[in-house]
Amino acid sequence: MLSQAMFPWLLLTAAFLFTLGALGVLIRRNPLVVFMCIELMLNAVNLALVGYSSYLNSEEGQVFAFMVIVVAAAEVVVGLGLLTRVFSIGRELDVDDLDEMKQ
Amino acid sequence: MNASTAALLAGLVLLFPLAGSALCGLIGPVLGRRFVNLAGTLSIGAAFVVTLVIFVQVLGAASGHQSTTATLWNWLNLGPGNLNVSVDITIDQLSVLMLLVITGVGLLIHVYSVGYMEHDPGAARFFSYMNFFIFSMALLVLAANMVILIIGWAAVALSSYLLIGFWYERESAVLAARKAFITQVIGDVALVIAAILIFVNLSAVPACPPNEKCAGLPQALHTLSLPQIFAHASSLGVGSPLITLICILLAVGAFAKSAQFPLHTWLPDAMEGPTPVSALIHAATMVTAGVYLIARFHSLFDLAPIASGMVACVGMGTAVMAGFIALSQVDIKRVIAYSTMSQIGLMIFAVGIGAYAAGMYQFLLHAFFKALLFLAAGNVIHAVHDEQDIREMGGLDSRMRVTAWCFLVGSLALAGFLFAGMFSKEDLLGFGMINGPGSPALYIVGIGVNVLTGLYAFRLYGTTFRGEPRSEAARNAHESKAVMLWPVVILAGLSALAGWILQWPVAFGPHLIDAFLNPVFTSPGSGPIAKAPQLWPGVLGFVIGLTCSLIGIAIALRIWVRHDLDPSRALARPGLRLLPRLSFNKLYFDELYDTLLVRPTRALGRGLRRVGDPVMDSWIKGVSDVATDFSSVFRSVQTGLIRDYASYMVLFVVIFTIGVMLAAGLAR
Amino acid sequence: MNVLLAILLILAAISALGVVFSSKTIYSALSLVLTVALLAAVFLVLNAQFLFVVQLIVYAGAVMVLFVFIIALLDPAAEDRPRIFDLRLILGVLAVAGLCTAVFVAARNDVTYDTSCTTQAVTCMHGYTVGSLAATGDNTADPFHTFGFPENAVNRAGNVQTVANQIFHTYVLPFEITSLLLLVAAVGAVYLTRRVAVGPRRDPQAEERWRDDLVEGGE
Amino acid sequence: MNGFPWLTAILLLPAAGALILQVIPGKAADLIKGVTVMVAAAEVVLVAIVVHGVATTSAIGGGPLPMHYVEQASWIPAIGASYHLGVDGVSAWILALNAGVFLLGALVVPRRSTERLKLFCGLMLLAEAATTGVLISLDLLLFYVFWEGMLIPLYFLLAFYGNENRGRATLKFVIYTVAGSLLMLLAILYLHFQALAGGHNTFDLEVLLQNPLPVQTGVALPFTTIPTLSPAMFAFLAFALAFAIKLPMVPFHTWLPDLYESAPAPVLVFFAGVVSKMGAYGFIRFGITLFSGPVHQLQPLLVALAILSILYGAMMALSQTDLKRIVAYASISHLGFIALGIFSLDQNGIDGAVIQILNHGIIIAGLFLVVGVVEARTGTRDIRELGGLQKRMPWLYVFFLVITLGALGLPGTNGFVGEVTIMLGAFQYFWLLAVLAGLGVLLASWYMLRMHQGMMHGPVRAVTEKVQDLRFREGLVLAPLAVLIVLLGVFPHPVGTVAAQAVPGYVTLADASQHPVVVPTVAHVSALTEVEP
Repeated sequence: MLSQAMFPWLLLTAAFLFTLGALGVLIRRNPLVVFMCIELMLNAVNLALVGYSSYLNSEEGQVFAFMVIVVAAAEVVVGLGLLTRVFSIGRELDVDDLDEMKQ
Repeated sequence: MNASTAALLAGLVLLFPLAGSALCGLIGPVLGRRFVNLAGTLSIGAAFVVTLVIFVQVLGAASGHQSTTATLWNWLNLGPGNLNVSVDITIDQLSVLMLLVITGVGLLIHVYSVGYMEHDPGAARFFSYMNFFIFSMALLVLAANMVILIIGWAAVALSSYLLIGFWYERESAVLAARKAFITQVIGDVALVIAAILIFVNLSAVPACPPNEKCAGLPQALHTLSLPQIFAHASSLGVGSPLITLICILLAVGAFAKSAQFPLHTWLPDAMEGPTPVSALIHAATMVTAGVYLIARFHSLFDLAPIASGMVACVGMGTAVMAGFIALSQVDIKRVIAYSTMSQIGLMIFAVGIGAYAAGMYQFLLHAFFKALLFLAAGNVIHAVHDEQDIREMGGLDSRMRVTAWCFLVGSLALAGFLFAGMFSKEDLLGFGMINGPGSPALYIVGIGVNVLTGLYAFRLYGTTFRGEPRSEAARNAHESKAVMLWPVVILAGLSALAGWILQWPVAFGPHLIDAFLNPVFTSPGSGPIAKAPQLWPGVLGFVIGLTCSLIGIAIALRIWVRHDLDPSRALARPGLRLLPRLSFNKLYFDELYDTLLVRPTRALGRGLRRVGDPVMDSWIKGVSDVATDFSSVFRSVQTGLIRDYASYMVLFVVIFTIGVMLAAGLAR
Repeated sequence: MNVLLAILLILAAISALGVVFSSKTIYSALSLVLTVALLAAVFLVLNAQFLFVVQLIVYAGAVMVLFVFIIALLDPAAEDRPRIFDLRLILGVLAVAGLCTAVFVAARNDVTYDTSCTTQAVTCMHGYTVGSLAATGDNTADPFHTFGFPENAVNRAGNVQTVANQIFHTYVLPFEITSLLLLVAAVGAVYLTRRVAVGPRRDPQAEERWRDDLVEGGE
Repeated sequence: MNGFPWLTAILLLPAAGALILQVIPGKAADLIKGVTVMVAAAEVVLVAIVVHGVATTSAIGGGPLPMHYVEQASWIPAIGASYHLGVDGVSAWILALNAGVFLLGALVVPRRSTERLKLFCGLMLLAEAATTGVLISLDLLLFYVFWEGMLIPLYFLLAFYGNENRGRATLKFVIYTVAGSLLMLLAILYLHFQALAGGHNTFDLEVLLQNPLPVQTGVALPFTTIPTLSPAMFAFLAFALAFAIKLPMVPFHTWLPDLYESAPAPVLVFFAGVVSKMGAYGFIRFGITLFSGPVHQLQPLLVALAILSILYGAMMALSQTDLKRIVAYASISHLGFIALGIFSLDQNGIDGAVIQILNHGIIIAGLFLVVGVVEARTGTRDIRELGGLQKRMPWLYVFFLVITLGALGLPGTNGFVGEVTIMLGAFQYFWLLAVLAGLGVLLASWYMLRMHQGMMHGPVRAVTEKVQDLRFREGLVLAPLAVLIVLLGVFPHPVGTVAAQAVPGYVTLADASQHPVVVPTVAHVSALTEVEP
C-alpha cells in the first residue's frame, strides 16, 4: 500500500521520466530514438496512474494504465510501419529531413 | 381663336416637321433620294400652310384676345407647392411672325438644299436633321411654359450640333459642332437657373373671396407658365437686384444662342456645316432666337433697366466688333457669318433699349437678305467646286449673272441702301437716338456700324464678283441649276420689296410690323415702351444713317471694285499693321478662351487622374498592408521541423500544468 | 517496502537517462527495456500484479523486440550524437526541472488530489464523489460504480480479480474499442509495409537495395 | 391586393428560377438562356402589376410612411425581427428599373462564350432576388440580410467572369462594401436596443419611425469632458458610410472604376443600372427618416460631398481614355446629382432624386451596352484608337446618340427631368448648389460629347474598318432604352406622380427634428393624385 510519504517521490519520478522523454523527443535526430522516448513518456504516465491507483486504492488507475499500454502497443506497430515505409527508400534517418510542411 | 383650335393648329405645325424628320431619318435611306426630297420639303410646306392659317386667324381675331394659350398635356406634377409643369403653347402675333419666317424661309432653303445635297450620300440624314430643326424652332417659339421653352431651346441646340457636324469625317466640323453645343449648354444652364429663380420668387396676392376680409399677403405662385409670370412680373420687385439677375441670366441665354459677345466664338466655326444649314440656322432663325427670347420676356426686361441697358451695350459692342473682324476675313461664309453677328448685335441693341417692334422688324428683313446672301454664296461655292476662299474667286458676275445680281441686291440690303436693311436699321437707330443708356452715344456708334457694314458688304461683293477671276475654278465657273436659283431669286425679290411694302409710303416712321406687334408689347403688366422719335429728329437720323452707309459703300467700291487703292495695301499701312492682324485673328478670342477655360480644365482632369484616385485608394491599401505585415510575423514560426512543433507543445504543457498547480494551490 | 520502491524508482530514472542520452540507438533501446522492466517491478511493489504481467509481456516482450528488430533492419550501426548545446536542450532541461518541482510540491501538500471531496462528501467534479461512495458501498447514485469494494479491498483481495471485474463490467465498452483499435493498427501495419509501390517511385536504387537486403520476397 | 402575396412572389421568382436552372443539363446553352430570359420577363410582368397597383390604389398602413402590398410575418420572434415587406411610391419605380435592367442583362448574356453558363445565369438570378429583397424589405434586419446577400452572387460573378485584373478590383469592392455594411449592422443593433429600451422588441421600420430617437447629448471622450458626437450621430454616420460606399460618393468611390473596368457586360449592365442605386434608395428609405436630427446637422457636409462627387466625377470622366472608366466616372457624377437631390431634404429634391434614379438606371445600362457592343466588335476600349464608327454602324449611332443626349441631360430627354427638379430642390436649400450643379451639367455635355464624338465621328480608323452594324437582336435590346429615354423626357408625368405620392411622408419625417411630427393626412395625399386640368 503506498504510504503517504513515498507517494510524492513516486510522482516525482513519473514527472521526471515524462519530461525526460519529452526532452529526448526534442533533441534526438534518429526517429527510432524519438519513438522510444515517446514510449518512455507513456510509461511515465502509467507509473503515475498506478501510483494514484494504489494511493487512492481504486483500481480505475490500473484499468486506465492497461488501456494506455494497449494504445501504446498499437501506436508502436503503426509508427514503426510508417518509419520503415518512409525511411526505407533511401532517406537517411533524420527527423529534420522531413520538412516539406515548411510554408 | 379658342384654345382647342389653337392646340390643334399648333400641334399640326409641330407634328409635320417632326413626322418629316422621322420619315426621312428612319425610312429615307431605304426608299431612296426622291422620297427624301419630297418628304423633306413637303412637310415644311405643310407647316408653312398651317402657319398661314394661324396668321389669318390671328389677324382676323378681335383686338382684345389675339393671343391664346392651350395645354397639350401635363408634363410633370409633383404636387401643390412643387414643380408643376404642363406642355402649353401660346399663339400670338410675336410667335406667328417668328413661325412665318421659320417655315417660310425654311421652305425656300429646303427647296434649295434639294439641289445642294444632290451628290451627297447623307441627304436623308440631312433632311431629317433640317426638319427636326424646324420642329424645335417651332416648339421654342410656341412654348408658353419656361420648361418647354428650355426643351425647345435645347432641341434647337441639338439640331445645330447635328447639322454643323453633318460631315462628321472632317475633324474641324466635329470640333466646331462640339464647341457650338457646349456654348448652347451654357445658355441652357443660365435659362434653367433663371427659371428656378422665377419659380422660387414669383408671388401674387391670392384673389380675395368677395365677402370676408383677406390679409392680401403675397403667396408664392410656384409656377413657370409664361402668361402668369408676365402677369405678376412686378412681384419680383421693379428694378430690384433679383429681377436684374433674372434678366441678366436670360440675356446670357440669349447671347449664347445669338452669338453675342462673350459667347460668340462658335458662330464662325459653325460655317463648317453645309451652306443651307448656315443659311437657315446661322442666319435666319436660330441666331435670332435670342432676340425672340428678350422680346418674349419684355415685361421682365422693362422692369430691369440696368439689365436691358447692359443688353443694349453688349449688342452694339458685338455689332462693332463683328463688323471690324468681317473686314479682313477671307472665307466667304465667315464674312457673311460675321455680318450676321453684327446685324444681330443691332437687333439685340434694339430690344435692349425697349424698341422690341423695331428689333423684330430688323429680324424679319434680315432673315430675307441674309438667307439670300448665304444661298447665293452657296451657289458660288458650288460653282467653284467647294472653294470658299474669296481670294481664289473674282470676275464671277459675268459667269453667274443671276446669282451676281441677287448678291448685289442682298449686299445693298445688308449695307442699308434702297432695299430692306435701310428701313429696319434706320428705324431702330432712330429709337437709339433718344432711348437706351446715354442715348445719343450708342446712336453714334450705330452710325459707325453702318459705315463698317457698307465697307465689308461691298468688299465681299467686289472681290467675289468684280475684277478678274483669280483661279482656274473661278475662270470656268457656271451658273447653278434652276432648283438652286429659284429660291435665291425669290429671296432677292423679298429683300428688295419687303421693306417698301411694310413701310409704304415713307421710308421712315411707323411700319406695319409695329402695328402688328404692338398689342403683344403693350399687353397689361408690361413696362414703359421706348419713346418713338418725333418727326423731324426722325428724318434727320434717317438721313445721317443713310449717308454713313453710302460713305461705307463708296469707300468699298473704290478699294475693292475699281482697285484705285491696292486692296492688299488698303489696310496694310504701317500704322494700322496691328488692326488687320487683330481683325484677321478674330481678336484672338478663340485662343483666349482656349487658354483660360479649356486647357486648365483638361490639365486639372489629367492631374486628378494621376493624383485623385490613388490618394483615395491609399487608406484601403493601408489596411491590406497592415494585415499582410502582421501575418508575415507568424509565418517564421512554421519551420516545418517536427521537433519544433513538439517543443512548442511541451512548452505549453509545462506552462499550463504549472499554472493549474499554482491556481489550485492558491485556491486552497 | 518503501526502501525497495525508492531504489527501483531511482534505477528507473537512471536508465531513462540512458535511453535519451546514449549515442548508439541499440543502447537506448536496451536501456528502455531495462526501464520498462524496472517499472514493472514498481507495479509489482504497488500491488498491481496484473499490470506487472501485462507490462512485461506487452512492453518488454512485444514492443521492445519490435524496436530492436526495426533497428537491426534499418541502421544497426547508426550513430546519432544527441545535440547537447541546442536551444531545445535548454528548453527541455528547464521543462524537466520546472515540472518536477511543481509536481513534487503539489504532491507534498495534496494539491493534486482534492481531499475535501472525500471528507465532507460534497459533490465535486460534476457531482461524482470520488472514493467515498466506493467506501460506503452505496453505489446506486453513481452509474460508474456497479458495485463497491470495501476499504482497500484492492490491496487485499486478488488484484487481478478486481481489475478484471472492473474491465469486464464497468469498462466493457472501452475494452471493446481497444480491441477494434488493435485490429485497425494491425491492418494499417500490413498495408504500410506492402512492397508494391503505390505512388511514383521516388528512388529506384533504394528499391534495388531493398530487394537485396530482404530474404527472397513474396509475389 | 386580393391577398395574393405579390411581393413574396416577386422575391422568390428569381430564386426559384436559379434553382430550376440547375436541373437543366449544362450543355443545353440555349435552353438555359431561354429559361433565364423567361424568368426575367415573368419578373418584369409581376413588377409591372405591382407598380400599376401602387400608382392607382391609395396607400394603406397607418405608419408615417404609407405602404402598398404590405406583407408581415414573424421571422425571429425572440429578437422581434419580422418578415415585413412593402412598397411605396419611392421604391416602386426602382423595383421596375431593377426588373427591367435584369431582363436586359439576361438578354445580353453571350450564350456561347461564357463557360459554365448555368452557374452564371443562376448567380445573376440570385443577385436579382437579393436586390429585389433590399428594395421591398421594411424590417431593418431583413434589409441587412438582403444587403449582404446581394454581395455574395455579385462577388462570384465578378471573380469568375471578369477580365484580366478582376482579382484586385473584386477584392477592393468586397473590402469596401463589407466594411461599410458591418458598420451598418452595428447601427441597426443600436437602433434595436434603443427601441428595446423604449419597450418595443423590434427591428421594424414602422415601429422605429413611430418613436424616433430622443435628442441626445454627445458622448464624452474617455477621461475627458469633451463632448463628441451623440450615439445617434454615430449610428447615422455608420448608415451614411454604408450607403455612401454603395452609392459611390467621391471619397469612397475608388472601387467603382476598377470594378466596372473588369466586369463582364451583362453583370455590368445590372450592376451599374441597379446595384449602385441601392445606396441612394437606402439614404431615402432609412437614412433621412430614422435620423432626422443628425441629417440636419450634417446636411452641409453631405451636400458638399454630393457636389464634390458631381464635379470630381466629371473631371475624371474628362481625362480618362478607357471607355468603361469614362462611363464609370460619368455614373459617379450622375449619382452625385441624385445624392444632391436627396440631401436637399425638400420635396422637389427628393422627388427629383427618385426620378433621376430611374432615369440614370436606364441611361447607364444603355451606355454600358453600347460600350460592350463596341468592345466586342473592335476589341479595344481605348478611345484614342476608336473613330468613324458612324459610317460603319449607323443604327448604333442613332441609339448611342439618344443615350448620350440622355446622359448629358439634354432638355427633352429623361436626364433633364431629374436634373431640373434636383437643381430646384438644391436651390431652395442653398443657391450656390444649383449653380455648381449647372457647372456639372456643362461638364457632363463636354465629356459625353468627347466620348460620343471620339467613337462615332472622325475618319474611319484601322480598328473600326471592317465592323458590321448592329444585329437585329442587339438592336432589340438598345431600342427600348432609347425609346424610354425620349418617352420619359417628353412625358414624365406618371413617374412624377407615383414618386410625389410617397415623398411628402419622407420630407415630414426628415423635418421631424425641426418641428413636431406631422403625419400626412389622407386629404394631403389624395390632393396629389388628381391631375391638374
